[in-house]
Amino acid sequence: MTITLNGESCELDDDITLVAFIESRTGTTRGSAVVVDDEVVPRGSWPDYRLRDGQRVELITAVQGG
Amino acid sequence: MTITLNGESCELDDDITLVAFIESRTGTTRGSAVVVDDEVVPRGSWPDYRLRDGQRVELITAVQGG
Amino acid sequence: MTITLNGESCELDDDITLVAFIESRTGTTRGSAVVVDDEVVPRGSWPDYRLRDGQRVELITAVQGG
Amino acid sequence: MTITLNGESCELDDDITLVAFIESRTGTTRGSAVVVDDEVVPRGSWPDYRLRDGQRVELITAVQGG
Amino acid sequence: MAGQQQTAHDPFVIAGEEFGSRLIMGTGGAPSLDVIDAALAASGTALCTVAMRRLDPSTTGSILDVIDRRGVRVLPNTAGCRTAREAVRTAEVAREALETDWVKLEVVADERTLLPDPVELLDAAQTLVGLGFTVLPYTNDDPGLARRLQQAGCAAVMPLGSPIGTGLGIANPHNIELIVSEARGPVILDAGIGTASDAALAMELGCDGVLLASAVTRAQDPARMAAAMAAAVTAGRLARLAGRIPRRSHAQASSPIEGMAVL
Amino acid sequence: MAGQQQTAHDPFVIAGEEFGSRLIMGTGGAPSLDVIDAALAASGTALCTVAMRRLDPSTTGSILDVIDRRGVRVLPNTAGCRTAREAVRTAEVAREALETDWVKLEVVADERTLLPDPVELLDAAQTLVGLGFTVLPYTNDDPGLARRLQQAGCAAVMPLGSPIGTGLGIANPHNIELIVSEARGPVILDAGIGTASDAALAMELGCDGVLLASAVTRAQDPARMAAAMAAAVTAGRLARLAGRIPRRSHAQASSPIEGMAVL
Amino acid sequence: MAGQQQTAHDPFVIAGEEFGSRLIMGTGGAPSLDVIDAALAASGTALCTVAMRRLDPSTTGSILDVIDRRGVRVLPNTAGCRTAREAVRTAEVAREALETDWVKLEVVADERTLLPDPVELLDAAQTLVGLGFTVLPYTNDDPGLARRLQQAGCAAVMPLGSPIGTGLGIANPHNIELIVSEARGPVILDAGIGTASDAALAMELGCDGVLLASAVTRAQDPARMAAAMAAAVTAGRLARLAGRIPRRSHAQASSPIEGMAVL
Amino acid sequence: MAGQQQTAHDPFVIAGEEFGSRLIMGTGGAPSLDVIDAALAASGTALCTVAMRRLDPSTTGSILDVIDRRGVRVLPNTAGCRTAREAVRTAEVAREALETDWVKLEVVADERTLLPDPVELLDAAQTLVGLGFTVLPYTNDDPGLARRLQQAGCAAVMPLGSPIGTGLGIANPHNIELIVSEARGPVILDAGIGTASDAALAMELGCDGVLLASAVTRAQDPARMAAAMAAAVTAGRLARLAGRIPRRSHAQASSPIEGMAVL
Repeated sequence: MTITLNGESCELDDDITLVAFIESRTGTTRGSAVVVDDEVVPRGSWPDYRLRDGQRVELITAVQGG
Repeated sequence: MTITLNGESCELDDDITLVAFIESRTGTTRGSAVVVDDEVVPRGSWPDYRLRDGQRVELITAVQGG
Repeated sequence: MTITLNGESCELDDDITLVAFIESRTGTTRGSAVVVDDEVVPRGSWPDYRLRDGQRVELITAVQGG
Repeated sequence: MTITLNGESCELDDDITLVAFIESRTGTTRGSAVVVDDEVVPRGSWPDYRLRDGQRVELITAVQGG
Repeated sequence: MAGQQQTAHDPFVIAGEEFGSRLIMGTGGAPSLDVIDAALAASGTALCTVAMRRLDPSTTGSILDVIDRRGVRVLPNTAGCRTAREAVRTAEVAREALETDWVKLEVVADERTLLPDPVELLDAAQTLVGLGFTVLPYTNDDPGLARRLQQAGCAAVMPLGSPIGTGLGIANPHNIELIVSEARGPVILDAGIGTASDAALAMELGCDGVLLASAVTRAQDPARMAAAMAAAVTAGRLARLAGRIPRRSHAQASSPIEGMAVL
Repeated sequence: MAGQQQTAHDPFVIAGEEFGSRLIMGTGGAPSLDVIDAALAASGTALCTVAMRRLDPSTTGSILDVIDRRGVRVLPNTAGCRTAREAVRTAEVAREALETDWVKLEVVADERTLLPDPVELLDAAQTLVGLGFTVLPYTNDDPGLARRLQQAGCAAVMPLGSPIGTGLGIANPHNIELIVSEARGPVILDAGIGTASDAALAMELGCDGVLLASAVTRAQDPARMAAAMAAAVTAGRLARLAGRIPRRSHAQASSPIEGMAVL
Repeated sequence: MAGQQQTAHDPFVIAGEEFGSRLIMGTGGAPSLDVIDAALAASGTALCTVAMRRLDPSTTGSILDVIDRRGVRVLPNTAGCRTAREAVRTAEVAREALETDWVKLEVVADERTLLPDPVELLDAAQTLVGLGFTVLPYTNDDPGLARRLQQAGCAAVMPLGSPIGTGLGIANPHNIELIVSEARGPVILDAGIGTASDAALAMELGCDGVLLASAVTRAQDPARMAAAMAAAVTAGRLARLAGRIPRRSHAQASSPIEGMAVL
Repeated sequence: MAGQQQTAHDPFVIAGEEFGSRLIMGTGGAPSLDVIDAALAASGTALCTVAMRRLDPSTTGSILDVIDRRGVRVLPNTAGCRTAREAVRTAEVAREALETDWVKLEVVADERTLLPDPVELLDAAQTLVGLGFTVLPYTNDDPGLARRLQQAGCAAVMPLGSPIGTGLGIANPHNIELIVSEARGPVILDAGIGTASDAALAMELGCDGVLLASAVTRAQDPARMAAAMAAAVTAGRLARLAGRIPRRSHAQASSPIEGMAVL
């Protein structure tokens, strides 16, 4: 399926969970969070939350900063 | 009749206009204005505006200031 | 004999050495020095130097300062 | 004759007075003075003072400053 | 004075009105009307502020007589107000009393610092602009709030140098420069001026005018200090226009290095 | 200007000579004689300095023509001298050249800072006073050295605000106040002035006059800056005489606290 | 160090949490993770900030690895946000990412000054407090806005000394003192620190802590500057507690006046 | 403390002698010997000053007992001397009393300012160097006099920040920087320190050490202030070595500009 990740088109396996998705991108869930179609998804629901085709996903992580 | 002027009771002739009232207190209408029962009375209506018994009047004037 | 010590008259035993004099006043020679008749007396000569009647002695010591 | 003027060799008519010399160089005596062989020559003696061959002359004038 | 001529073509305009002096005078703090009269004359001001208070039957004479005689425009203030509501009502009263829709807007947070309350101030400014007033807000030296006040339609911004009546001068010149650098309209340094050099500095930082009261009215010789402030505002404005020399960390001779005589 | 009148009875006297302006102008650093001419006119100065240098045959016109036309008194300096001996000889040369025994005494320690050498300066001052000169020494801001120079018979002391040509203003106002507080004669702030507010501050600190050059001659518009400095010196002097308000750490209202209407 | 012991009984508490250091470190601006690692170690900090950004696939390693290894608590910020809405969303994201409801709230008005927008900042603070966040707002040095932020329920206020990254130090110490004098909770000096003496001054003015980034991360030797800042915060805190001598305008001898020998 | 280690290879040397602390303590002004004892301990100093006075039979205990017990080197001063002659005699007396040829040379011009008399000071320095003393002169902040004192063979120069006991800090940092930039030996900031940030600033300006007395001995809690000064000197020295960020007039973000999420 195809989602929009941080503004760019991105191919994903169908039915992937948020936990799997985040770990596949960052190697850990520590320090990252996602906004799907303008909704902040609570960490607690990541294991069950499955991305769907066409969703807009912002994958955000902690970086060095002020 | 009796009004409350700047927080204190005050005797007035019946039917006195605002113009007459203000001039009787300040000698001029220059630099003064009145608030009657929480309403700012426009200068234009002072000649016809007649105070009534029991009204609360704030008589305010310009003073030296910052 | 009589000397002038720090501006005031002072009775001393005849023939007293500077070492004895200083120790009698301060309990130690550490931190003190003397000027006799406007001459700074070197520490090395204190054991042999004997005060004489009528001399002007400044007895100076280190104090909290600066 | 030849003098040294401000560090450089300079030909002059024999017997020239300081007044004539200064005016020939500056057009006026206002604002200028001379040091001849390390002596400051008083303004009063300029009319009679005649430069001699071989003298070292500093011709100094007022300029914009400080 | 030479300066006078040099500024002849440098008009000071607020809300389309031109004023003959960049010094705006507050009239509070003077021991008598005669003192303020002499001070206004010496200051050469063309605009000065008054406060609105309940009529005090015990007073004789009015500041307005002095102001009118001097031909100076009057600018009512909302001094003492703590909320937007109070300030708006006070401006409405002043409009009827003085037949002007100009107002120096003050909304202070507390008596101790007399510093503006940013929230109430902006609220009042927005309301008064909507009611058709020409609003000159007394504000802090925050460039962000100054921008908001201009966006709200204020005719000028009047940042403080330091708290009212302290005479501490301009505590944060960098902020005043920032406000000036992005201003859409006049910037008038208001509050904190203690002496002439403070007023000159305000103009050098790029302010279009200076508003002060205590520095003159509470000086030992108010009329003379008023003359000092007039000269200082002229001096600072001329210096701003003349383009000062840059600051250098090392010395630079003002007499020629070359041509030293051998003495 | 109002200020002008207010200072009418406040004469500025050095060594028994009265001057109509408290602003002394240096003439160095200007791009042309026309520029300095316009600046002197705008400054209203009554005394200005020149340096003594070897005749440069390539130059046309003389600063003296400008100074004489403006009716300004000339004050030769010893700029560039590094020793007492050089400075004394230079003063002697200037006396013959300009028929004045007044001298602005400069003896600097090095080219980089142009700061005075205290030892050579004091030595030169003592010698020149002995030779009958009227000595106005450019000195640092050390009250101890200023006292010594006055004891030596100098007609005034001219402490720096900051190094020559830096435009850093008055680095240590406390020292200037100390020098003023114990001065026997005129104190003239010399060097470091960058803009009008610096000159006003110098006068507010109690200086009797200000001497500056680069701040005007190197400004983008020298004549306008000269007018600014004239106004600033007037402003600062008036403010000094008028008695400024004290600095307060807390605010003080300039509008009445009492009589607020209930709105 | 002696100082260390002396502060043993001087806990630094924010929102009920005690921290072992009054120095809060920003982690931005460092050339590498190794550099920030060494700086955090030398600083002795117990709390440091991170920003929230889109995942950058090209980066290797995470600031969190460094922070976690050092056992330092993490404080996410909302840097880059221009509106209350953006800032609130960013805080919500950070809460999920870092499992903390603490946030350093930044809402800036523009890129040039990075100064807070007072209206958006207060709006965001009110919203976030309502959502259960522990809010530490980066604010300007306006005592009025600081009071409002505390009234809104912020856990601390973090006024700037001067604009972010300028190293201009504390532009207006008087305002910081005012904020401290009426604070209900911790006051943390945030932004503008350039060197150690700035940090010491912040503590002497009564701040409870200092937050800085560029002063360390962009110094020539970040680890050494971090050690300098640690010592400076300790020094300033001890000096505040020790009670400094008053400023005097005249000298006072530290050696006895009496007892001079006649030599 | 981290700082401690970082300075391990940064020895402080005067006249070939190495000292373990850059903080030199004056011992005057303390209410009792116990107080000064605690302050010396907390300061970590390795060198402290004493004055020379006529024996006062009424006193019990000696400052030397404290100094010797602490293993601190003693540095006699010539406080109170007004002439070179007095100061030289006092140094000669101190040499016999304390068996040291080191002397902190003070020759003040008057009691009110306690500022150095430049002429007597230089004269005394030249004489004492000729007599084999190691001379550490307390001087003003004039770079010219500092250069002269070094040329005369002084082992260090000790410029003031502001007058003795005023706590006004460093009135003219530019002069201190100039003295440091051309110094041949150690520069020690002496006099005027009021609080920790002043001491840190002195070190940041490039001074090699700081000498203070009243700031500690007259503080409300002398021992704690001594610890503050120790930390401040460490902080300032580390900051100097670490290379501070430049001052910028505009802001610079410490968080990334790029990568903002769309929220």
